[in-house]
Amino acid sequence: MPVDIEATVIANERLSSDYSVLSLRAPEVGRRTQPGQFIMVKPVGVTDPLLRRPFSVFEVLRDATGNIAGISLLNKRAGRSTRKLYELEPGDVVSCLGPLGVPFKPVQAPVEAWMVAGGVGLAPFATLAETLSALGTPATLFYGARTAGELFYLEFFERRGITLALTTEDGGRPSGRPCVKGLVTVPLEAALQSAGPAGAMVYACGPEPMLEAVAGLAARYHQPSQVSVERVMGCGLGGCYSCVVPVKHGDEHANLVRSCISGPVFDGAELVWPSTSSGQGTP
Amino acid sequence: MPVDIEATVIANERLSSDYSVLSLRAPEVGRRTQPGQFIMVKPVGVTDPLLRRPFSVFEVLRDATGNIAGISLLNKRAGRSTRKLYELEPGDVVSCLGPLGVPFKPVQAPVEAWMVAGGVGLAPFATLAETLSALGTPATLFYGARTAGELFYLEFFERRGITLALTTEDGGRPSGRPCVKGLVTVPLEAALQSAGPAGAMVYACGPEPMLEAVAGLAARYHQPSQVSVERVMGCGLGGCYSCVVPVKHGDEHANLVRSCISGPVFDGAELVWPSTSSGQGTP
Amino acid sequence: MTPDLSVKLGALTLPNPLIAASGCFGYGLEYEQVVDLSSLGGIVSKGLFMKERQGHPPPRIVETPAGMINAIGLQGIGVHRFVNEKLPLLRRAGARTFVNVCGTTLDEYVEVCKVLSDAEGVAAIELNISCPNIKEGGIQFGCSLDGTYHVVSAVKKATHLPVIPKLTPNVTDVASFARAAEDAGADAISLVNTFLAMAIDVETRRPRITNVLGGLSGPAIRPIAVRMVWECYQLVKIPIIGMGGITDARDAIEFMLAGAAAVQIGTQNFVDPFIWSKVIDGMQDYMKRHNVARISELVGTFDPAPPRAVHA
Amino acid sequence: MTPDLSVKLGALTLPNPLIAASGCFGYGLEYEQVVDLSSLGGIVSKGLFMKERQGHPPPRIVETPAGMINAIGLQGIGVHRFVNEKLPLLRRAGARTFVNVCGTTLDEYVEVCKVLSDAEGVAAIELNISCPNIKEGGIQFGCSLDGTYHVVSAVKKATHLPVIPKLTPNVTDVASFARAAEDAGADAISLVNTFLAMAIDVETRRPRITNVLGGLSGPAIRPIAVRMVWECYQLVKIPIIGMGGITDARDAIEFMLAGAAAVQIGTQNFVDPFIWSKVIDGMQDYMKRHNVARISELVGTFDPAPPRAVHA
Ligand SMILES: Cc1cc2nc3c(=O)[nH]c(=O)nc-3n(C[C@H](O)[C@H](O)[C@H](O)COP(=O)(O)OP(=O)(O)OC[C@H]3O[C@@H](n4cnc5c(N)ncnc54)[C@H](O)[C@@H]3O)c2cc1C
Ligand SMILES: Cc1cc2nc3c(=O)[nH]c(=O)nc-3n(C[C@H](O)[C@H](O)[C@H](O)COP(=O)(O)OP(=O)(O)OC[C@H]3O[C@@H](n4cnc5c(N)ncnc54)[C@H](O)[C@@H]3O)c2cc1C
Ligand SMILES: Cc1cc2nc3c(=O)[nH]c(=O)nc-3n(C[C@H](O)[C@H](O)[C@H](O)COP(=O)(O)O)c2cc1C
Ligand SMILES: Cc1cc2nc3c(=O)[nH]c(=O)nc-3n(C[C@H](O)[C@H](O)[C@H](O)COP(=O)(O)O)c2cc1C
Ligand code: FES
Ligand code: FES
Repeated sequence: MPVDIEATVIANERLSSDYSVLSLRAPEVGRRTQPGQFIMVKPVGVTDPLLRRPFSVFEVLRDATGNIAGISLLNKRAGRSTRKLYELEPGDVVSCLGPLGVPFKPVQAPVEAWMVAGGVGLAPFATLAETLSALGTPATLFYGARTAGELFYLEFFERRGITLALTTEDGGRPSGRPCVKGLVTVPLEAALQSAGPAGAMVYACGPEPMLEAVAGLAARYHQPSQVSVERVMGCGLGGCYSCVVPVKHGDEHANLVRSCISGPVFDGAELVWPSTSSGQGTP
Repeated sequence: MPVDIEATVIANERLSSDYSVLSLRAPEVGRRTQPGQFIMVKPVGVTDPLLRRPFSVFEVLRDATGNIAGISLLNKRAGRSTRKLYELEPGDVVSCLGPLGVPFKPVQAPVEAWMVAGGVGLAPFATLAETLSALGTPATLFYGARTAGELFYLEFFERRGITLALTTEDGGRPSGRPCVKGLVTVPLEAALQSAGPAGAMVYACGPEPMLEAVAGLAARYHQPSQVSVERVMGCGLGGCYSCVVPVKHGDEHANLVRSCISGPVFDGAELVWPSTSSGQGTP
Repeated sequence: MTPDLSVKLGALTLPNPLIAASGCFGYGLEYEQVVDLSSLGGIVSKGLFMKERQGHPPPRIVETPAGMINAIGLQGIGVHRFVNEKLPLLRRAGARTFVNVCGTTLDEYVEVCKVLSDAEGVAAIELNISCPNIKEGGIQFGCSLDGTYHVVSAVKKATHLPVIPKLTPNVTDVASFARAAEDAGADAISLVNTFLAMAIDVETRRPRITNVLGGLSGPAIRPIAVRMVWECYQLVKIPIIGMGGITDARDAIEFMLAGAAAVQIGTQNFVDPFIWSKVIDGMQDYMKRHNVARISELVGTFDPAPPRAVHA
Repeated sequence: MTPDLSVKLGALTLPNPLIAASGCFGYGLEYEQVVDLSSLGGIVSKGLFMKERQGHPPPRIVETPAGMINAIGLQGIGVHRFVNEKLPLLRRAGARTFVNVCGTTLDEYVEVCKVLSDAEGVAAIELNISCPNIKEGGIQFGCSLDGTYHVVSAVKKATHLPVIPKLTPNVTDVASFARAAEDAGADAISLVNTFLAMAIDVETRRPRITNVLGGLSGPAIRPIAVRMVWECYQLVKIPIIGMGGITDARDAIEFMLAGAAAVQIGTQNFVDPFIWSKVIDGMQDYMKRHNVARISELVGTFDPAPPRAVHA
C-alpha cells in the first residue's frame, strides 16, 4: 500500500558537489519500506519538470526514542530534478509516493550476502545492510566509485558489521582503508573464485554495464544474483509502460516487463542484456 | 534605455496578508526611473508562469550615503506571480526589465498636484511625491482602500509634505487621521468644486471604474488629468500588441494604442472608456 | 445537499464524469492499491489488439515543456487474456470498464469487438483510431473521413455495446470526423488522443525516444484540446468525452463547459495517482459556489460573449 | 577560429540563423533600444494588409501551461505606412527585414507584394497564409493545397523578392503543403504559425480572450513543431525556417538538426528581449564543443537511429 505524503525536508547534507543525503519527515513511508524499494519524488509546487522521479529509499530514519521518523535519499545530480533536490533546504516540502516495487530478498547464513554498488547505486544497500545485519547474515559491500571522494557512508556499513571491498577508477583511496584501483567487478570476481560451499547471493545496483557484468560473473560462477535496474519511469505504479526491461524465464521468449512493479529488483539470470538480446526492447 | 538585471531581494516586508513591499538591489533601474514608469518582473528560474508581469516602481531606494541602491515594488497578491513575489525571501533573485513606459509629467506651483490612488494604485505615487516635493509643488494624495488596514505608507507621504485625503469603503479609519467613508471620488469632487484659479493636475492610478470616474470628474471641472492604466502586458516593449487601449485625439477616430510604450500614463481626456465607446477595443 | 456528479453517456450512467484515460492506468488493477476503482466514473483499458504485442523498444517517454511524448507502441496482452485475466477482477472491483480497441485491419477491429461483446463486464468500447505511434494502429482510419465512417459502422454492426471512437487531433477539421462518427452510428466520441511530436537530443543528434515520433500529452495540449471539444460540440449531438492535459477540477470543468459530457485524465494520473478524489472535491466545491445542482447542467454552457471586465 | 554562424536561404545570406518572428517584435524599431537590429539574422514585421487594421478588442492574450494564446487580430499600419515610416529606419538600423504579408483575397496578397517590390530594403516576403485568428486572414489559402499553390504562384509572378509562405500547423499533413508551396515556386517556407486554441474562465464561463479562439505559441508546441519541420525536410528541397517555442540555443539547434536552415524566435522574445546574444553565444559554444565549423553543417543531420545508451 503506497502512500503519497508531503514530506518536510529535515536536512540536506551535501556530501560533495554532486551528492547529497536528503532527509525527509515521512514516517508513513519509512514504516512500510523494505530494502530495495523506491519512491516517486517531486518538490511540492513544481510543475516543471512535470513528472516525478524515482529514488531508492536510502536510510529509514529513527528519532531519539527509536521510532521511525522518516527516510533519506542519496541524491546524485544528473539533471533538472536532481539539481532541485540537491538545492532543497530544511523546511521545503517534497511529495513522496511510495514505497514501491519489488524489494530485495534477503538471505541468511550460511549463505553470504555480497552487495555490489557502483556510484549512486549504493542507495538501496543501506537498508539491505540493516536487514542483513539484523539477520546476522555475513555480508560484504563491493563498492566502486570514480574517486575516493565519492565513496560515501563507509562507517555506516562498518558499524553494521559489513566487510568493505572498495575500488576507485583513479586509484585514490579513502583514508585508512584498503582500496583497489579499477572496477568493482575485480574484487567481486576474486571473491567468486574462492566462494565457500554455501555460496553467496550477489546483490547489484549501479550503471547498466556494471549490472550486466555482475550478473554475468555471478552466472559464470554459479551463484544467484538480484539486480536492481534503473529505467526512465513515468509513473512507478504500472500505469504507463515506460519502464520495461526484457526478461526471460527459462527457455521462453523475452518479454518486456514493467520494472516499476515487477522490479526494480530482478533475478540477474532472467534479465536479457543488450549484448545478448536480439534488439527489440534493448535498453 | 531599459536594462534587464537579476536583482537580489533585499527585503520583503509583508504589510498585510495580501500586500508586501519587495525591495530589490537594482541600482541601474533605480537610477533611470522616472515617476510612473514600470518594470517587467519575473522570479529567476521560474518557467511557470511563462511571461513577466508589469509592476510600477514604488520607491527608488538609497543607501546610507544617499546613492541609489535599488527599487521597491508594492506587490498585491492577485494570482500566481504576485503570490510568488509575496513569498520571496531576502537572497532570492528577480529578473527586472526596465524602466519602461511614459512617466507622469510633473507640474509646478501655482498649479497643484492631486494624486488619486485606489488600492494598489498607490504604487506610482511614491516616486511622484518625491519629485513633486523636490519641486515644491503643493500636493494632495486622495487615497482610497477597502479598509483602514489597507491604507499603507501614510507617513511616507506626510514626511514629504503631501496632504492626505483618505477614504475607506467600510468607514474604518487609520489611527489619528481623518478618513471618510466611501469612494475616493467623493473628496476629489469636493476638492474640484473648490479648486483655486491656477487649477490642479489630477493624477490617477487604480481600478478601471475609478479611473473612468476620475477622468470624467476632472473633465467636468475642466482640470487636466494624467491617468495610468493597467492592461495585460505580454512584453512591455511594444512587441506583442496585447496591451492596447482606445485613445482618441480631438475629433479623430479612436485608435488602439499600445499602453506599454504610449502609456501607461495617458491624458485622461484622450482615453475612451467602456461606457462611452462603441465596442471595439473596449477594455 | 451534496451536488449530483452523475452523468449520462447515451445509455450509460456514470456516478461522476471522471474516467481514467487509456494507456495511463494500465489495466486498472495496478491502481487498486491507491484508488477504489468503483469511485471513478470509469476506466479505459490500455489499447488491445487480438494478439499480444511487445510495443516499441525503450526509451519510450520523454518530458517536454508542460507535457510528455510517449511511444509505447501499444504493448498489450491481447483481448483474450484481457477478458480472461483482467475483466473478472475489474468487475469484482466495481469498475466501469471501457475497453480501448485497436486493429491493424477493419476485420481485426470487428473481431476484437465481437470477443468483447461476448464477455461480461464491458461498459463500452472506445475505438482507438487515433494512436499516432504505430503505422498499423488505426490512424489510417482516423485520418480519413471515409475510414472513420467505415470502421465505426462495421463495429456497430458487430456489437451491442456502446461504441465510442477516439479521435485524433492531428487533422485539419476534427469536427468533420466527429460528424462522420456520428453518421456511422457512434454512441459518443472521445477526444483528443495525443499530438504527433518528437524531441531530439542535440548532444547526440539522436531521438529522445527509440520510435523517433510519439504522442504529446499533458497540460501543454490542453488549450488545443478544449478548442476541439468546443468545435465538435457545436456540430454533433452525441456526447463527447473530453481530455488533454486535465490536472484539476478547474481543467475538468473547462472541458465540460466547452461541451464534454465526461472527461478523461491521463498524464496527470502519473504525477498524482491520488488525483481522483481531489478533482471530485474540487468539482463539488465549484458546484456549491456556483449553485449548480447537477454537474451535467454545465455541459456546453460556455458563453462566447466577451470576458467580463478584468477589474472589479 | 570563431564558428561561422552564417546561413543561406536561397539567394539570401544571413549573418546568423536567428530571426525575430512576426507579431513578436513589433516593427523591429521598438526593439532598437535593447538590441542592435543588424546583429540579428533578420526580423519579420508584424503582418501587414493593404490598409490599416485595428485588430480584436482586448484581452488579446492569455497564458497557458508553457505557452500563450494570442488573438491580436493582425492590428497593423498597412503596407504603405510601413514602407514610408518604418522601412527607411529599418534600413538605417541595418536590419534584414522580412515582411509578413496578409490578404483577405488573392488580389490583396498580390497588391501588397507589388508595393513591397517597389520599396527599398525588403529582404523577403513571408506570406502569411496561416493566421488562425481572423477568418479572412488567408487561412483559407493555408488550409487547402490548391489555395496554397495558387496564392504562392500568383505572388511569385508579381514580385522579384524571395517568397516564403508561412505554413499553418493546423492541418493533417503539413509536408504536403510544403510540397505545394515548393511546386508553386516558393523560395523557402516558414513553419509553424500558431495552433488554434482556446481557454475558458470557469468562474465566469466566458472566454479568456475576446476573440474566443486564438493561436497557441511557446515551449508547449515545440515538440509538435520540430516534428513538422522534420517531416517537411524529408519531402522538400527548399530551405525551411523553423519555429515554435524556441527559448535557447539548444532549442534552436534542435530545429536545425530537424532540417531548419534558419529559425525564428517569437514568444521567448517577450520573456527575454535580450535573448539574441545569449542564443548566439550558446550556438558558438555548442559548435566549439562539437567541432562544427559552420552552423549550416548541422541542418538536417538529425540521426533517427535509436538513442545511445542512457547509462555511460
Ligand atoms: C528504481 C530507481 C531508483 C533510483 N534511485 C536513485 C537514487 O537513490 N539516487 C539517485 O540519485 N538517483 C536514483 N535513480 C535515478 C534517478 O531517478 C534519475 O537520476 C533522475 O530521474 C534524473 O532526473 P533529473 O530530472 O535530474 O534528470 P533529467 O534532466 O530528467 O535527465 C537526466 C538523466 O536521468 C534519466 N531520467 C530522467 N527521468 C527519469 C525517470 N523518470 N526515471 C529514471 N531515470 C530518469 C534520463 O534518462 C537522463 O539520462 C533511480 C532510478 C530508478 C529507476
Ligand atoms: C503598468 C502596470 C503597473 C502595475 N503595477 C502594479 C503594482 O505596482 N503592484 C501590483 O501589485 N500590481 C501592479 N500591476 C498589476 C499586476 O501586473 C498584476 O496584478 C499581475 O500581472 C498579476 O499577475 P499574477 O500572475 O499574480 O496573476 P494572474 O494569475 O496571471 O491573473 C490575475 C489577474 O491579473 C491580471 N494580469 C495577468 N497578467 C497580467 C499582465 N501581464 N499584465 C497586467 N495584468 C495582468 C489578469 O488579468 C487577472 O485579472 C500593474 C499592471 C500594469 C499594467
Ligand atoms: C503513456 C501513454 C500511453 C497511452 N496509450 C494510449 C492507448 O493505448 N490508447 C489510447 O487511445 N490512448 C492512449 N494514450 C492517450 C491518452 O489516453 C490521452 O488521450 C492523452 O494522453 C491525452 O490526455 P492527457 O493529456 O490527460 O494525458 C496514451 C497516453 C500516454 C501518455
Ligand atoms: C502575440 C503574437 C502575435 C503574432 N502575430 C503574427 C503575425 O502577425 N503574423 C504571423 O505570421 N505570425 C504571427 N505570430 C506567430 C509567430 O510569428 C510564431 O509563428 C509563433 O508564435 C510560434 O513561435 P514562438 O513559439 O517562438 O512564439 C504571432 C505570435 C504571437 C505570440
Ligand atoms: S513507470 Fe509507469 S509502468 Fe513503470
Ligand atoms: S505589452 Fe507587448 S505591446 Fe505592450
